[in-house]
Amino acid sequence: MTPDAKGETVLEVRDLHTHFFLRRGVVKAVDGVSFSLRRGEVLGLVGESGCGKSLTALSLMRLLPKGGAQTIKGEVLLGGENILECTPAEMREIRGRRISMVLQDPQTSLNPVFAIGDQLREALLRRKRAPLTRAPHAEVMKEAVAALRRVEIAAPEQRISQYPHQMSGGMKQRVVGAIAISGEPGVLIADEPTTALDVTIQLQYLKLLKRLQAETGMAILFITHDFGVVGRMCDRVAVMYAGRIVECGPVRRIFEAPQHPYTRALIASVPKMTGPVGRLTTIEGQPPSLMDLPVGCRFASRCSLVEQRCLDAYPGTVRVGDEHTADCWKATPA
Amino acid sequence: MGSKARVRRTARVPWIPIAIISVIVIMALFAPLLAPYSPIDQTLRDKLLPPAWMTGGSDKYFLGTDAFGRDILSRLIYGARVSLMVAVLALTVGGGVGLAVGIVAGYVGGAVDSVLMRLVDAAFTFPAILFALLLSVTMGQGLGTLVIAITLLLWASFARVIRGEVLSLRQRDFVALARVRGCSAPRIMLTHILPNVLNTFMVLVTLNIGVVIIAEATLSFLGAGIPPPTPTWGLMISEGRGRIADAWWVALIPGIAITLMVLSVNLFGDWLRDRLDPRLRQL
Amino acid sequence: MFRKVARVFALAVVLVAGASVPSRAQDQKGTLVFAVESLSAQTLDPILEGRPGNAVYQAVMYDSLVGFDLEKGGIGPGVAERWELSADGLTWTFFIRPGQTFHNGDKLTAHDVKFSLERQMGPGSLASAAASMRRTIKNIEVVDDLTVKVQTTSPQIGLPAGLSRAVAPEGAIMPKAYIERVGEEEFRKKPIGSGPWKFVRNVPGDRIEFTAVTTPHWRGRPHFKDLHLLLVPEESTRVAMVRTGEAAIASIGPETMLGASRAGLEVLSVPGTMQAVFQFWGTYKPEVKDSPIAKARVRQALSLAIDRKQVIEHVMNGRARMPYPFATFGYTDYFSADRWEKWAAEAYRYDPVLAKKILAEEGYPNGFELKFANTALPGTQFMVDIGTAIADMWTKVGVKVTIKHYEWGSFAPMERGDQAGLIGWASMYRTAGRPDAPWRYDGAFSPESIQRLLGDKENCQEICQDFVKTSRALGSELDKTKRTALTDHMVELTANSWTVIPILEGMGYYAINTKKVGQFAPITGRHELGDVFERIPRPEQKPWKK
Amino acid sequence: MKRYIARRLMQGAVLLCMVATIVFFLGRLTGNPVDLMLPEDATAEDRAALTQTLGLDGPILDQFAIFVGKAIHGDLGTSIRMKQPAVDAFFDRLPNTLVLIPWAILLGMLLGIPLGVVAALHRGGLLDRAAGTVAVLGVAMPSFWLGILLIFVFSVELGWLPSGRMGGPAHYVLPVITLGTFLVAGFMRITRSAMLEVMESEFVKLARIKGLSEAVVIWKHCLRNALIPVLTLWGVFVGNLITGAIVTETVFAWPGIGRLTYEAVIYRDFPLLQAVIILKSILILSINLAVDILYAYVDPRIRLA
Repeated sequence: MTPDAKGETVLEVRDLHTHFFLRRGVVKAVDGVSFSLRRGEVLGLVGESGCGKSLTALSLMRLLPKGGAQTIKGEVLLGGENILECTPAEMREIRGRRISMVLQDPQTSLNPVFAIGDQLREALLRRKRAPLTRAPHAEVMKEAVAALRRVEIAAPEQRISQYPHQMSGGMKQRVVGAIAISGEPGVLIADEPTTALDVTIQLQYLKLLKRLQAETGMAILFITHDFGVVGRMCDRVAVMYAGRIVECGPVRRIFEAPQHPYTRALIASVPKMTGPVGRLTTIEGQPPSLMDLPVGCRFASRCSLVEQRCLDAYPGTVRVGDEHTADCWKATPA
Repeated sequence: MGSKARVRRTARVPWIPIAIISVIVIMALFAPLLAPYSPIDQTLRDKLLPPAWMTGGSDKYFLGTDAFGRDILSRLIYGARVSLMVAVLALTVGGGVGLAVGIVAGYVGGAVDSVLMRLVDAAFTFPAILFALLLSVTMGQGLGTLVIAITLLLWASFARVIRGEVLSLRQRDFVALARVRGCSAPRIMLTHILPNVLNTFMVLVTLNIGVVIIAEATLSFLGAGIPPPTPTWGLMISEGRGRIADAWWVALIPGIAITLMVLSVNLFGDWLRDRLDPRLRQL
Repeated sequence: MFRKVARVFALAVVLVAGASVPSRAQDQKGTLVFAVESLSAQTLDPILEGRPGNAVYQAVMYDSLVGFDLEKGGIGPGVAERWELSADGLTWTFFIRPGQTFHNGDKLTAHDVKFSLERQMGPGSLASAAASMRRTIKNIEVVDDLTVKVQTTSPQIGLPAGLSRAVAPEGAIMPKAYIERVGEEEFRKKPIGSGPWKFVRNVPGDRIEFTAVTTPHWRGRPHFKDLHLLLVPEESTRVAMVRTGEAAIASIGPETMLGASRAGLEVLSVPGTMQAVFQFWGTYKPEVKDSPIAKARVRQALSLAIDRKQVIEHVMNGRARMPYPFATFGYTDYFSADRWEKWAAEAYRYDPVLAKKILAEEGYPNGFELKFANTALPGTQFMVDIGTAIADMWTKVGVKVTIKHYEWGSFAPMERGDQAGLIGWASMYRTAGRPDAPWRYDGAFSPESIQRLLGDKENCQEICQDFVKTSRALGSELDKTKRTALTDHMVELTANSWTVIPILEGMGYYAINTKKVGQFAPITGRHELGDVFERIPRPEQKPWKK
Repeated sequence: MKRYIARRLMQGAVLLCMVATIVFFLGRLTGNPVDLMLPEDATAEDRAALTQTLGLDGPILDQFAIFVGKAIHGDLGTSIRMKQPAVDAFFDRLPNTLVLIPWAILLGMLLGIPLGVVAALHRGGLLDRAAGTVAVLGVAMPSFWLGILLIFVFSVELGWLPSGRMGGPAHYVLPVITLGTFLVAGFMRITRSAMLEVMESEFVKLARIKGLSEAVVIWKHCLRNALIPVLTLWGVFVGNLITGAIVTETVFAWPGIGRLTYEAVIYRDFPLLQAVIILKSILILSINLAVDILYAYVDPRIRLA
């Protein structure tokens, strides 16, 4: 889908705050994240691990882990409705049907003691179109086989009655994918779906996601730390650092003219396919502790262009191009 | 939305169970100093007196007396010594053996597993009473016989449950990874399997404390354990069981003592395990 | 499930049968339910059951050749009205009471008596006295339908007693014709006897059911229609069943006695059923020569250190009495009971001061180490409590007692062979209530006996020889006064040996629901109620006083 | 699967022979039935006669040969005390024990497992500790004490229930409660710790992502995984109940095989003891085999080697 094919916005996240309240203090893991996602578009959410991208996804699904995590501020507009204010019952209606998610590790995403068919059936029964709730078991199983075939799994008729441990990682991730889309959600969050897969399977999985998106027109929020995947997969990309999105824009512009020093450093550390392979640069220093975040720009301590104002106050969001923003004092507005 | 953030109440340190356990341990260690009377000294005239605060009770005997006029409080204090020792020894030995057999059988599998599991089956069928009589005839009375008898009782159920646990653990990735890294089987069992079954092991230990103390009573009664009149909690209960109608305190007081001990060990065990469990430590 | 269906079906049959049976006398109605601690072998064939089992449930349906003297205890007329000994003392003649019938209507004759005695001595019999009977009985001759002669190899004064339940079960009379017709297997499934109750059903490990004989019976016509004996091993459950009325009578021990009486149940005690004693093993053995218990005066001191009244008052809740000398009771035959009662009262008094003085004189001013085996024979669990109490009393006079507790099954084998585990030990023991003292004295003191308390073949000093002489004389002495003199002498020498020392004369104890049964009197010395059920009235017939 | 069962049965047979031999010899170490049957004043002559009648007189190896010879044909000898074939005595009483077990296990599971789940859901909270206390009470109270207390309260004082013995449904209530309370604690604790383990895993997150209701997530996805250790404990408990709820059967005068075993040991009734232990081994082996086979269904990852 070309970036300018502007579908209407399906997901709007405004100033999302999700913090961990621990005995030792408050961890501001997601500290004011805002972005929007359009129909048929793939938005990449990139950043080093621990920058809060997975937690952002969980906050959207309102599936925060027990023990202290809580979304305390911001809005998540799904089709215009702020799902943060939904009751648990309403949220259950939304999950799987309007927003769904694929997890990182296929090994543990499927229940080891239930057959694939059974786990698929649960998801299929929830779809609105041609509801199967009263359909006889045989017909539901036929749908399940179709769902497996749709995610390009060979010999789905046998696979239906098999258990997770009898399948390879890649195949399992496809089943998880089938489960995720069987409710025909408008938005699919893919939380590093290919990280646990080896490279060849990775490529196939990405192509599969692309094909499924083309068929259904769903929007995908693709979370990864791998820029290579971003280049191939995403229309737009948002770079996250220490709980905030520091730069967001069309993928080609980000690759060619990254405006935020952190983005620039990230791209520099990715080996290029084309041209000579020089020494790869690394980013010195450590991301700031999420317990006592600096007042100013959070990348200041590691930024080569750091100035006094970077330390004094957090830079606002600067529009540096068509749909391209960066949070940096040095960014030159368009 | 985003109501005032409330700090997650992490598990408070369980003071009451810790207090109860320490009281019991102190009773066991300093019995001679604490007990007002000798536990086996009889005064038949003062038999079956209710606790002091009840009608008919005398403040000479705070918790009342048993059928031989022995002071229940002193017997409770001295009894703690034996019951605690038996519980600790039998559970460590019996539980340990069961744990080892369970892990080896579950992990190694094949012939070793079959042989060990059939031994477990055999141990299940042997009535404890037969063991007790055998040991009382061959080895005579005393703590050693008692601990061995109870160990023979315990290890089988430990082994069976732990093996079940290890069977599914063996399939997990971190075990496969360890094997790939070339770890030797004993190392894997010790460093990877053992920590993961400690959870269930703790459950079994707390489950069996009550069983061990009561088994000690039955065995002593049959002459295989500590011979009466040396007081143990289990024996005090079985001595009082006939009198529940008229002198209920003779059996009830040791019963409560055992219940408190098992309860506090359970609660303390749970809290301790939560503190030690890496996954939950940071909360 | 099958069991339940069978029970319902059986009930139905009984009801129908009940209706059609000739009209039962109006005064036999209701079911007497008795909860008992053990039904031991729970088999209805007299040659397969021991003494306790016979006395609890077999006595109900089988009569014994010799019966009870209901007033004084001891033996009395039974199936045989009277019996006499020939001049040479070698032939006993029994005269059968006429008009006795078995439950299937067959007449009871001398043939049945001969058949029964021979069957008790037969190869398949587990009767404990089978071997002694085979040795002593030469021949049994049927004179006529109501007379039978028993020739013995040597004079057997105690033979009639041995054939009465007062002493042993071997006197049970079995139906000869019926057994020969249906065979032993069928007899054991559907047994018949001549007693006041007929067999109905035996459920192993659970209960035995009888129903009353409608025709009059010399032991008495039962007041109840049915009798159910329920096996309830736990004492407190038995008491609970009597309190809820599920059972009318239950056998209990001192432990639940207080609770039962406080709950308004009647506690009945059967006098003279047993003697709790403690005894010293192998006091004459060379390897024990210099140990304290080898000295009679030290053993006597240990007896003086025991406050028997306190044990009776507190351990037995007052339901016991001061003992006669070892294995003798008020009802012992050929025995001057009054003289010995006074003797025992003085000899077995509580005198700790004298006890300490004797110990000092014997060279143990600050006591000595005593090894004491505490155990309880089946049916009298309270022996352990008595042992615990007296051990404590010994410690009060400075004796350091190490108690070793034995379950009876582990203790019994140690008596046999070289008694290695017992030599030099004191231990609890018991003797059952029996009128014939000599049999029990032989069992304890004769050098050939199992216990060999006075001496064995190798070292049988002067007391031991004196005992052997007296015992042999008693065996053939027919004259009553001479027998009494010999018995008194035997009692005297063994009592002064202080090897077996009685602690108290115990009783059989029962909890009774007075709304279910009327007042009844047990047979003195007869712990079990097998011979009493038919005399137990209904509450309205003979209400308990109060 | 067939091969696995065959191998297990063969192992079972070997074990049975081993158990029978051990019991034969060890049993005789504990004493002699003759001592228990003879009155105190029996003469040595009576003892010899009785020993001979019971066939206990020959050298022990001959006796063992006779025992093995008869055992092969299924005759495990006649009980000395009960004078009936030991096998009959066992099967006479077996239904009485078996009839109690399902109810006790049911009570244990119906109370224990939900309590375990609730405790896990409210980890560390009041409910968790309350459930823990209830469960622990079951473990801490000795069964004979509990049994007598129940009789005293419900039958004597309140008169609602019969105080003992077999009979109508009312007779089952107190014994089942006495047996069941201990099991409740076991099931509760095992379920709780298993649930805690499972609730944090990824597939539970996926289940919620599917939009399944919380009840389905907990009671289907989580609980199903927690049933694996529960099954093991189930096998252990059934084994224990078969081996003999001696104490409960004694307190409630319930003629089960628990008390039969106790009497066989106490009265040194060797043939009965041997028969009871052999037949019980068969029962225990089959139960444990059933549990191991059930494993494969409950946990597909476990392949029957």
